[in-house]
Parts: sequence; structure tokens; C-alpha cells
Amino acid sequence: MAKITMIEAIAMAHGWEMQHDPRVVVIGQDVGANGGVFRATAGLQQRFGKDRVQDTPLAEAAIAGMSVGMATHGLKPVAEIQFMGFLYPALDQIVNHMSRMRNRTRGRLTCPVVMRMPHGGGIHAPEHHSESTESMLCHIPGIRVVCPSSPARAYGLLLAAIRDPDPVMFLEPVRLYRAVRQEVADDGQALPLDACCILREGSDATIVTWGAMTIETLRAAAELEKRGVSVEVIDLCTLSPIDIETILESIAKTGRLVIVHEAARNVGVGAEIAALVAEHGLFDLQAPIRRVTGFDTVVPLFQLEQEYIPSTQRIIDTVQLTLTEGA
Amino acid sequence: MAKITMIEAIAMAHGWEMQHDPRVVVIGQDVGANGGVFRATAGLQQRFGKDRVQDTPLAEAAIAGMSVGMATHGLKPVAEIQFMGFLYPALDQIVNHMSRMRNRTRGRLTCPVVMRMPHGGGIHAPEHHSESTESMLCHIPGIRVVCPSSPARAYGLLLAAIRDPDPVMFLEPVRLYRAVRQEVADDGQALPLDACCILREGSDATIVTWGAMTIETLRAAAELEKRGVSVEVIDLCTLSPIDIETILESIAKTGRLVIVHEAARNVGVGAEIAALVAEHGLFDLQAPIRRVTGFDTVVPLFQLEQEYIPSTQRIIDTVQLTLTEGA
Amino acid sequence: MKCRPNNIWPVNTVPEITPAWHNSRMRNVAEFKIQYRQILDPRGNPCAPLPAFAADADELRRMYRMMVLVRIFDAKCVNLQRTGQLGTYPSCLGHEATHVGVGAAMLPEDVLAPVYREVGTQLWRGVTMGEMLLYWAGDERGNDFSQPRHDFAWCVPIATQTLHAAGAAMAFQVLKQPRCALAYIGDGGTSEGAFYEAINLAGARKLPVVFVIVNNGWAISVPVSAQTAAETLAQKAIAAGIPGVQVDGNDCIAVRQTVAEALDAARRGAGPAVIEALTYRLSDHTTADDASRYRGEHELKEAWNLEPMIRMREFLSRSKLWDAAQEGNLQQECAEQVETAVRMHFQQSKPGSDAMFEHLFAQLPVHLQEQRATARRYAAKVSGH
Amino acid sequence: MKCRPNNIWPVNTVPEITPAWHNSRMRNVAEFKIQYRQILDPRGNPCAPLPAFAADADELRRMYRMMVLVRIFDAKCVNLQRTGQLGTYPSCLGHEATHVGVGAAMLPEDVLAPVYREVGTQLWRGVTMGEMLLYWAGDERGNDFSQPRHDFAWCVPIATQTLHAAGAAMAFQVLKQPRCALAYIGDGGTSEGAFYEAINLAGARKLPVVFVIVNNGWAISVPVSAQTAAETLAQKAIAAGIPGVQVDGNDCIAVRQTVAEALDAARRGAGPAVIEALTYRLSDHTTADDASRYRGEHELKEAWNLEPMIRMREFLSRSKLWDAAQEGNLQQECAEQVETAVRMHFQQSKPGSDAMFEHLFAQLPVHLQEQRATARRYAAKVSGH
Ligand SMILES: Cc1ncc(C[n+]2csc(CCOP(=O)(O)OP(=O)(O)O)c2C)c(N)n1
Ligand SMILES: Cc1ncc(C[n+]2csc(CCOP(=O)(O)OP(=O)(O)O)c2C)c(N)n1
Ligand SMILES: [Mg+2]
Ligand SMILES: [Mg+2]
Repeated sequence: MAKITMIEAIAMAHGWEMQHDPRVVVIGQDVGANGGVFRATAGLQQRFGKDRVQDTPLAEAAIAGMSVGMATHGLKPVAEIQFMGFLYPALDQIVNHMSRMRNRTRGRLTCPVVMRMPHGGGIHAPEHHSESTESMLCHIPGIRVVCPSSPARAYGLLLAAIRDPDPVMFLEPVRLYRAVRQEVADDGQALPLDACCILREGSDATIVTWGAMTIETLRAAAELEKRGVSVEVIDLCTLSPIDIETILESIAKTGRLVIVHEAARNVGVGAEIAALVAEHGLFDLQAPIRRVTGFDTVVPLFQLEQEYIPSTQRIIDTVQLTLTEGA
Repeated sequence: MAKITMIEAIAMAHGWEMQHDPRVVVIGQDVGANGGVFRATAGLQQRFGKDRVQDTPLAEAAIAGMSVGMATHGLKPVAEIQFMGFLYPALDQIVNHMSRMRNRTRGRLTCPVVMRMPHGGGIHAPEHHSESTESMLCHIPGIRVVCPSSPARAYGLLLAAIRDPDPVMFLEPVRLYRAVRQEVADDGQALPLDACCILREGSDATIVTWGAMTIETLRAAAELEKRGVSVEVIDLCTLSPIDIETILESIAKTGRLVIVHEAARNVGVGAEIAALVAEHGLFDLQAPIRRVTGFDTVVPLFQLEQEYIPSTQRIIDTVQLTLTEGA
Repeated sequence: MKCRPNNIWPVNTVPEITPAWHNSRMRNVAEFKIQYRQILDPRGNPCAPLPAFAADADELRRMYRMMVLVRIFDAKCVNLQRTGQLGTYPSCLGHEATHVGVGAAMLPEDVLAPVYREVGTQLWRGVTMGEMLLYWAGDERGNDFSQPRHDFAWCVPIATQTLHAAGAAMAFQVLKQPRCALAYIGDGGTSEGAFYEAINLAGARKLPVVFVIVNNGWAISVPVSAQTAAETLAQKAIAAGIPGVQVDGNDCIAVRQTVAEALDAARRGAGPAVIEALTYRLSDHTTADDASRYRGEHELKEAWNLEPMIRMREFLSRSKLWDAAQEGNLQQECAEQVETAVRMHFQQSKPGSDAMFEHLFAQLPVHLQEQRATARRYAAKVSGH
Repeated sequence: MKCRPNNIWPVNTVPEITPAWHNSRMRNVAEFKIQYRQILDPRGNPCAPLPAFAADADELRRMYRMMVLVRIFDAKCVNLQRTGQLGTYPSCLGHEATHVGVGAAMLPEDVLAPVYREVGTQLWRGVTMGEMLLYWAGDERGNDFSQPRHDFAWCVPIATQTLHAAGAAMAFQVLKQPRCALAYIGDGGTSEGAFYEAINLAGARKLPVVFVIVNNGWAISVPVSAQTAAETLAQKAIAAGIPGVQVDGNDCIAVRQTVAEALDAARRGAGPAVIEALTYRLSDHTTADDASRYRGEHELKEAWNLEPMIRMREFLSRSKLWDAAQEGNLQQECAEQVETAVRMHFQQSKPGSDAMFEHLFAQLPVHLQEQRATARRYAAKVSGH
């Protein structure tokens, strides 16, 4: 089994599902002959034809809106938004229709749609190409938000997302697209949605994170281990709804929680995790819940992106601070 | 001094500021001859002419986008979005331009824009007319989000918003538009932004809320007082950035926090407040932080809106639960 | 007033000042024209050849019947709202010819993407008055049409439905189904980017979808002249490279024929079209609106002279297909039908709090089960059972 | 290939199947035509009367000079990116005539809303190469133009800038300033709803704004034919009820004259216009793209035959305004100018972490002061000072 990158795993998941489910149709800007600007849909048009892999006009509202109509009338669109920073024109369709079609028609019409998009920064991309505004999506009732952190999880979670009968926003961390290679079997095995994934067990503190920040977090955990600190690392995987049980169990064990995300802090997904723990796990907490996040600033152009994205050092320092606090 | 409703206070604030600042221009759908579907701009076109009070074509992205261009080139647009549920097509311009114009041009071009919009439900309005998705706005760096809870605060905060040199989203709770009358002096006095407002002092528990939910919250506080429970009620007023100091001071006194908002719970603004307290006020907390919010469902059509909007009883019960918990 | 064909801008108007380029040596590369169709004049006299379906007297009577039913039902809804028994309601007074004409032109397997005013089309296609009453009474069950199951539900966020229609058409194209989608949009709605994206996408992919612009002169308080400088709304089609045409929207026969032709062509692979139906909003925007604040009485009075019912009735009478007795019976029949629907509507029980959770996802996530329990607890307290 | 006038669709093409309505009795209510202008043919021969500014030899040489500078600077930027010294860069190779023509047509007090490729217009208006290098090197200071202070910055989210231009034009109208805004947009960009909303709004309010569509044949890998069924992009103007025209975008003289006429009319109150400049993207989309994946070599080769530099140089030579010696000097001069700019660029220091906070608000809110301190602390650790 060849080792593949996350972008290859994503293309592979598309291929498997299109092969096995004729309703799956891929749409987006440059997904056809070009195979996607990151190559997530490479080879699909050649393999499945122009009907099932269609370049759309340059219009995000149209991509989301037509996905709604395609999904209600017999197809399962997997739509690519070229970068998360260009998702905003599509939000109206996502909030006002995709997320509530099933509800507002009492189940008569449904929206099995996957909207995929590159997420986050760190690759020296131009302005507006480094957004991680998942929290805006997570606030929308009626959709799921998923974010993989490895080639294998990208493959399994994307399959799960496509098979899900409801809309899923699938956020792909650009920093991870080609960061590592992993053996991934093309076996059509989906991974569960709505479930966290424990990347590393530990007993002194819990770190919850997702997507590309798993890199710095795992590095921090490794470094902390050298210093005698045992950190449990939880990858959220599905950002909405949150699998809070797994997190609470971990905190019951460690008593300390640090949340790490690349997005701005204010009303980020980290806030929801903290709030859930402050409600359901308060008496397990031995120290304040700390968040290590992007700043509440505009994501800077790339000269400063390393200053913006939380560093391994910031995570280490915050965990250590947490260990000095409280009981 | 006549007693006026919130909607009249809003029209009055427009009038004052347009009279005193010739750069202020009002735009939106039906804001002209019709004076706004809620009458927030009643009489302004007659008074200030068609150049300064302009009906726009039916296009929210255009309203936000033209506001950007107007603001960078000498005007101070005050734009009405007819309902918050129709804000979404405008989000792209708000996130990608309005909020970051100052930052991305290093202060060369700026966006003194106010976007006003009716917020929340409770008036038996049609589908999509009862949204309270403030948390999506609060996550955007570079803008302020403000929500008044009385005629006087609407007047003072709207003046402050218009005078602010940066973009402000001004959310107007529809349930409050005509709920109460209050004496409001037309004296051009603005209220401070970025500051909470304590509506009622108390010592046993703190409730933080904003907008229309101040109604049920104050009712709950009054009822609890009868039962011997003293509740401090804080009106957030500016939802982003949050004046956390005032909240922390209150919790230092009461040791208990309940957050009440109409919006869905998941990644709502309540989550951010809880997260801030779980970081900076953890050791003051004697009980879990509880949130009483709208459900993580689509806002239902109006037959069920009373089941959706948190009731006075739910608030009372939650405060009492909190009092039984912990130390 | 857009509803009067004579008031359409003169062809090729040259504004006082224009860029000088029209004086310089240039080559024409594309030419377009927008045409207008009327079959019955305002007095019900045919002013163009009658289409084939007009040879079927039963069919004509069926159309007229539906127009009458719509008008009576519409008046009832306004009344129910005024007496606090229905939520805000957008009357379709004056739109009957357009709405029934479109309904009659569509095939059952086609898909309708309505806005919020198209009672006539919905009724024709099988949506019941009971379902409509439910929706405007604030109950999602009103969107669960017993038929046609595949039609989109009412759509409040302006212009968004045009993209759904394009998407459905895309599905028909991919799945090789000989079906069409039809999206309504208002004059105001044509200012939204979504509308343009939809027609442009439909053109680029030659999708089987027809867009019907109901130009009723107003978008709440904003007249068409303030929405756009375009002389016609049909010409919006030119931006998408697709055919566009105007039709007298108060002429049910012309509407039906024009829409049928467009659907037929689309179904045979010719791609999309835009049809602008010129009619007039004889009512306030909704029951929450007061049009006297912004609209002159004179204009309204003139518009009444062109309204669609008289025209159809006169045409039928003159063709000896209709008489006063039939009219009397019909009015009574429709009134009874409406009363029955209303009576049954009020017999329905209110939805329970579970309704908020039931159809959010195919399967309710765990944290929502807790919230459902909370909702039940407090709903019980509210309604006392 | 849209850049060749001969390839424009035949006028009034009737697709195989169309709605039958073109056969029935209808009345024309509006007619439109789209015209095409070229002044210099691809070999630099005038094929239409020369505009007044062409009598000024210095001005013509100034335009040509700028085109040459742009091409050399552009090549340098691509090179810097390839060697890891610049971020992703969108080359403007082939667009020089359009960009310089537009720049020369505008007045300094007008406002430009660029996209991301219009080096020629920016340079003409006073933005420096240093500022451009800064921006593409990932530094916001590149948007802080020393002049023109009132121009909009580069704009990556496609089509959004067209609304800013309309807004600025609205400000000029309200403030009674005799200024115009000019927005660029690409062929792909015309599919975005925002573009249509902008032209429609501009038309409805008769705003002093000109929209220049740079039709370079491609939007990354998507050809114009897949963006829209419209025969021309100029005809998008018809949907907004405003004038639209095509111009040969490789003909700097035609572009300048056409844009100047539109700006002049707009400044005098005639309202907006749309100009489609037909050119070709001779480069990859950006340095991150590989056009060979989706674009045929033959097409590219043909496009090179029409490129704008030769045409202008041939015209100047034939008019005895330019010779080989001048050309040699110019090339050297420009190369040196570019080298100097690059050298100075590399002397600049990296922004500090405070730059993230400095211009977020007029005054930094309290909680951001803490975050600024955090950023400082870790920035210090990262760069070691
Ligand atoms: C996106 C959006 N913006 C604003 C509104 C509020 N609104 C409801 S109806 C209406 C006017 C619609 O006019 P038109 O399209 O002409 O349709 P008509 O009501 O005349 O049938 C407006 C502005 C809305 N429903 N959706
Ligand atoms: C809203 C938005 N969607 C997608 C993109 C990604 N993107 C960048 S350039 C481009 C193609 C633009 O094509 P065109 O408008 O023809 O301009 P050109 O690049 O040819 O100058 C796309 C899709 C973007 N920048 N903004
Ligand atoms: Mg209308
Ligand atoms: Mg292009």
C-alpha cells in the first residue's frame, strides 16, 4: 500500500464514492480539467465524465444554491469552495436553505450535500486565502462541520460526510494537504462522524484541538513529555455537533484543559468547548480553562502568519501555566 | 418630554446625527418614502432629501458593498438590512472588506459604517424573520456588535455607533421596538460602546443577557426576589468586544453565573462569556455556568416561537438549580 | 406603471448624454430585441391568434375557475389575518392570470420554485388551501405538500429559489429526466445577485429551467424604476445569453402559452428562458404593509382597469362559454370550498415542541435529545398538559 | 478564443431549438446592439480614425514606455516568486495595453478599484513597484499607497470591488464631486452576483462609475464559454440598462479612447458604462498554476500573434516616433528601474507583530492589548530578539 498525502486521500475518497454511488456529483471552480487548485479532484473528470464532474461559473452563492436543488432532486453534490475565504457569498444558501430544508419541509425534501473547502493558513498564500472561520458554520443548526487531521482521517471522514443524509461542511487544513504521507487503504471504510479521536493519551492535562493545529499540539505534547508532563491530545474531528462526552471523560482524568485553535479566539469553537466544560465538568477542573488561539485580528498577510498561528511554544507555556494553577 | 418607543428613539437618533453631521447618509430597502418597514427611518427622507436617504435596489451584498465605498470616500453610511435573516448575502462584504479595510490599507482607508438590522423573534413574523445570529458577527475581527435593550439605550448607543470611526453592527430586538415607552431626551448624548450596563444589582447570582431577553430576565429576577434570591442582571450592550471586567466583578461578588440569550446555544455569544469566566474567574465560581438559550434548532415558525424563546420560568429554574449546586 | 404595454420605454432611447462611442466607427457584434406578447386585450378581445389549448372549452373554464377560487381564497386569508387568525399574509390580488397561466403550462413532473405569493400556481399543481393556511399560520407542516411532493416550498429569502430551480434542472440534466424546473421571481428580486447567478448558470449549462419574473410594479415601497435602469426586466436574460420575452401578465392565455412554449423548448434541450409577466400588485405588499404611504391612488385605479378576471370572463362570455348563471354558481362553489378548508384548518391541533427537533437531521444528535427534553418540560408548563 | 474579433459569435444566432414564440405575432419593445472597436490592427495599422490624444507624440511614447516597464517588472516578479523571494504572483503578461490604456484615460482624482493583476494601471496612477512588491511579499504596507491615497487596494475576493466603486461613485454623487470611479473585473468575475448588483445599482442611480471587464479568455482553468452563454460580456450591461461596448484590449489606443469617453460621459452625469476589453492571459493564472494542464498550446501561440507590445511599437515606428536605438535605451532604463526597486524592497525590514493590531480599530480595545502583548512575547521568541 502506497503512502499518500491528505490531498491524495481526498481525491481517493471522491473516486471510491463516485464509483459506488452514481448519485455523487462533483462541482466547483476548476474541479474539472484542472483537478482543483490543490488537486483534490485530480483525475475525476477524466474518470467519471463531464456530467459528474462539473466546473461551475465563478459564483459561490450559485455553487451552494445549485447544490441545494441538485440534492433535493436526486443527486448528492460534493461541492468545492476554492478557499474558505470565498465561502461567505454561499453562507446565505447554507444558513437559509441547506441547513433547514429537511426541517422546513418536514422531511419531504433533504440536502445530502458536502461542501469542501481549504481551511486555515500557513502556506504563504495571498490575502483572504488563510481563513479559519469554522465557528460561523458551527453556529448554524442543521449542518455538521468536520475537519480531518491526517490522510486516513480525511479519507474516512469524507466518505462519512458524503454518505450522511444531511449537509456537511468539510474543512481541509491546507497546511496538512501535503505535510505527511500515510498508508491509507482504498477500502471504502468511513469513519464515524460526531466523535472525537484521542491522538495521544495522557494524565496531567487535556488539550483539545483540530485540523492543522494538531501539528503544533502534538509537538508540544512530545516536548512536555520530555519535561515529565503527560498530555492527552484530543482531535475534535467533528466540530459541530461536539462529542463532549469524550472531552469530559478526559478532564475527569486530567483536571486541566487547554484548547488550541487557529481561528480567532472571540466566539471561536474553543469558547463552546470551554462553556460545555464549565457547565458539565466544572467540579473536575483544577485550573482555569485556557485557550491558545489565533488573535482577534484579521489574519495577517503571510509575513506575519507565523506570528498569528499559535506556536508550539505558546502551547507548551500555556499547559505549564495551567499546571501551576489551582489545586 | 414625551415618552417614546425604541423605534421612535432610533428614528430620533438618526435625525439628530443627520442634522449635525452632513456626512451621514441612510440607505436600505424601503427606508425612503416608506420610512422603513418598522418605521425606523420615518420622516427622514422628507426632512433630509433623497440624496441623504436612499432606497436601494433589493440587494444586500450591494448595500454592504456600497457602504464600504461610500465610507472610504467621505460619507458615513447608516444602512438598514430589513431583517437579520437577510443579512447573509452581505456577510462577504462585512467579513472580507468592511471589517478589514482599515487594517489592510494600514489606516489609509476606513469604514465608518453602521449596519442596522431587526434582531430576534417573538412577533409572529414569517419564516426567516426571527434570526438572532449575532455570534457569527461577533467572531469577525475588526467590527463591533451592539444590541440595545431600551429606547434610551437605543438612542445613545446608535449615536455612539454612528460616531464610531469603525464599522458597527447594530442589532435591534424586534420584540422591544414597541414594547415599552420611555422618556428620551433628544440631546445628542451618546452612550459608551464596549461597556456592559448593570440593569439590577444583586448578590446571589449573576445573569448576563442582552436585547429582548432582558424582558424575561428581569421578570425572572423580580420573581426570584420574591423568593428571597437576589440576582444581578447585566445587559451586555456591546456584544463584541465584550466588557468582561464588569462581568468578572459581578461574579466575584455572586459566585454564580447564568447566561441568557435567544440565539441557538452552540457557539453562541454565551459560550464566549462562559469561556472568559472559566479562564479569568474560575476560582470565583461556586457552581457550574449555565446557559439558558434558544435551542440548536432552526428557529421554528411562529406557532412554536414561544417554545423556542427561553421563558421566564426556564430562567428562574436555572438560577435556582445553580443555587443548589456547588459550595 | 409597468403593467401597461404602452408605457414601455420607446425602443432605443438615447439618453441626453452618452459616451461618445456611438459616433465613432464601430462594428456591430451582437444584436438583441425584446418582444412583448398579448393575446387577449384588457376587454377580453383576442388581439393575436389563439393558441391550440384555447380550443378546449373545458380547459379555459378550468383556468377561469381557478382564478376565481384564488381570488376568493386570497380575500379570505387577508380577512383571517385582519381578525388575528393568520400571520402576516402576502396577498396575490391581481396576479391570478399569471399564477394560473404558469400552473396550467407546467407538467405535473416539472418542479416549481415559488416565492411567497403564487397561490394560483400552487393550487393548480395540487397544494391544498389547508397546507397554505398552515404555513401562513406559522406551521412548517404547511410545507409538507401532499402533492406535488417534489415542488420546492415557499421561499422568503428573495431570489434564493432561482438557484434551487437551476440545481434541480441540473439534476434532471445529469439524470437524463425529461423534466423542467420553473422559478418565480419578483421585479424587486431581479436586483439580487442570486437571480443573475441563476440565469447565467442556467445559460452556461443549457439547463431545463424557466424563470418567470412577475413584474407587479413594486417591491414593497420601491417601484421598478428605482430597482433598475433596464427598460424591461426581460432583457436581464441577455446578460445570461438566453432568450427573454415580455408577456401581458394579466392575460392568462398569453401567459400559459408563452410559458408552455419555453418549457417545451427547455424540455427538448434548448436551454433556459426568462419570461417577464407584466401585472400589478393590487393589494398592499402584505397585511403588514400600508401602500398608501408610498403609492398614488391614481396608479392603483388605473391598474384595476387592467385586472385579469374581467378579461378572462368577458372572453369566455363572448365566446359563449360562460354565462351569469354559471358565474353565480362558481362564486358560491368557490366560497364554500374556501370555507370548508378554513373550517378544517381550525380543527387542526398545534404542533408540539418536538416538532422543532423531529426533522432537523435524519437522526437527532445526542445533545439535541437533551434540548428536546428541556423543550418538552417547558412546553408542558406553557400549555398546561 | 475571445481575443480575436473574428471569433465573436455571429449576430443573432438562432439556436437549433428555441421557444416557439419567435414565430408568433409579437411586438418589439426594446432593441440593443453591442459594438466592437479597434483603432490599431494587430500589425499596428490604424483601422479607424485616431483619437485626439494620438496627436501628442510624447503621450504615445509615455504609454508605450509604461507598457515596456510593466512587462519587465512583471517578468521580474515571476522570477522572484520562482526563486522563493516573493509569494504567489498573478502575472499580467499580455494585459499591458488594457491596463495602461485605462490608466491613461483616468484622471488623478478618479478612483480605481483594481483586482490583482492591473500593474499597468497602478503604476500609471502612481503606485510604486516597491509597494507592489511589498504586497505580493505578504505585507499589508503594500496597500498603503503613497499615492493615489484614495484608490482602493488590490482585491482578491472576486467581484467585491465593483460594489466599492459603485459606493465611491455614490459618494461623489452625494457630495457633488466631479469624479468617477472605475472598477476592473475579469471575465470569470462577471459570473458573480456582486458584479451584476454593482452594474444594476450604478444604472439605477446613474452613478459616475465605469466597469472594465478584462476578458482574457480564462478564469484559472475555466474558459469564458463555460462561464456564460452570453455572446459578449459587454452585453451584461443590458441587464442593468446601461451602455456596453467591446474594445480590442490589445490596442492601447482604442482602450484609452473608449474608457476616456465613458469616464467623460459619466463625469457629466450620463451614468455608468461597461467596457469589455478583449485580451488574453499569456501567462499561467498565477505562479501557483500550471496552465498546460487545461489549455492547448495552439491557442496560446495564436494569442501571442495578437499581443499588445508589437502593435504599439510598430505603430510608433511607422509613425516615425520610435526607432531601434530608443527601444534599446528604454529596455535598459526600465530594467534598471526595476532592479533598483527590487533592491530597495529587499532592504526593508519585516513588519513586527504589533502590525497585526495597529490598524484593526482606530483605538485598540482592551482585550486586544493583552493579545498584542502575547504576540510580542512570542514574536520575540520566534525571531530571537
Ligand atoms: C433577501 C431578502 N431581502 C429582503 C427581504 C424583505 N422583502 C420581502 S418581500 C420584499 C420585496 C419583494 O419585491 P418583489 O421581488 O418585487 O416581489 P413582490 O413582493 O412584489 O411579489 C422584500 C424587500 C427578503 N424577503 N429577502
Ligand atoms: C470570490 C472568489 N472566489 C474564488 C476565488 C479564487 N480565484 C482567484 S482568481 C480566480 C479566477 C478569476 O478569473 P477572472 O475573473 O477571469 O480574472 P483573471 O484571473 O483572468 O484576471 C478565482 C476563481 C476568488 N479569488 N474569489
Ligand atoms: Mg414586485
Ligand atoms: Mg480571466
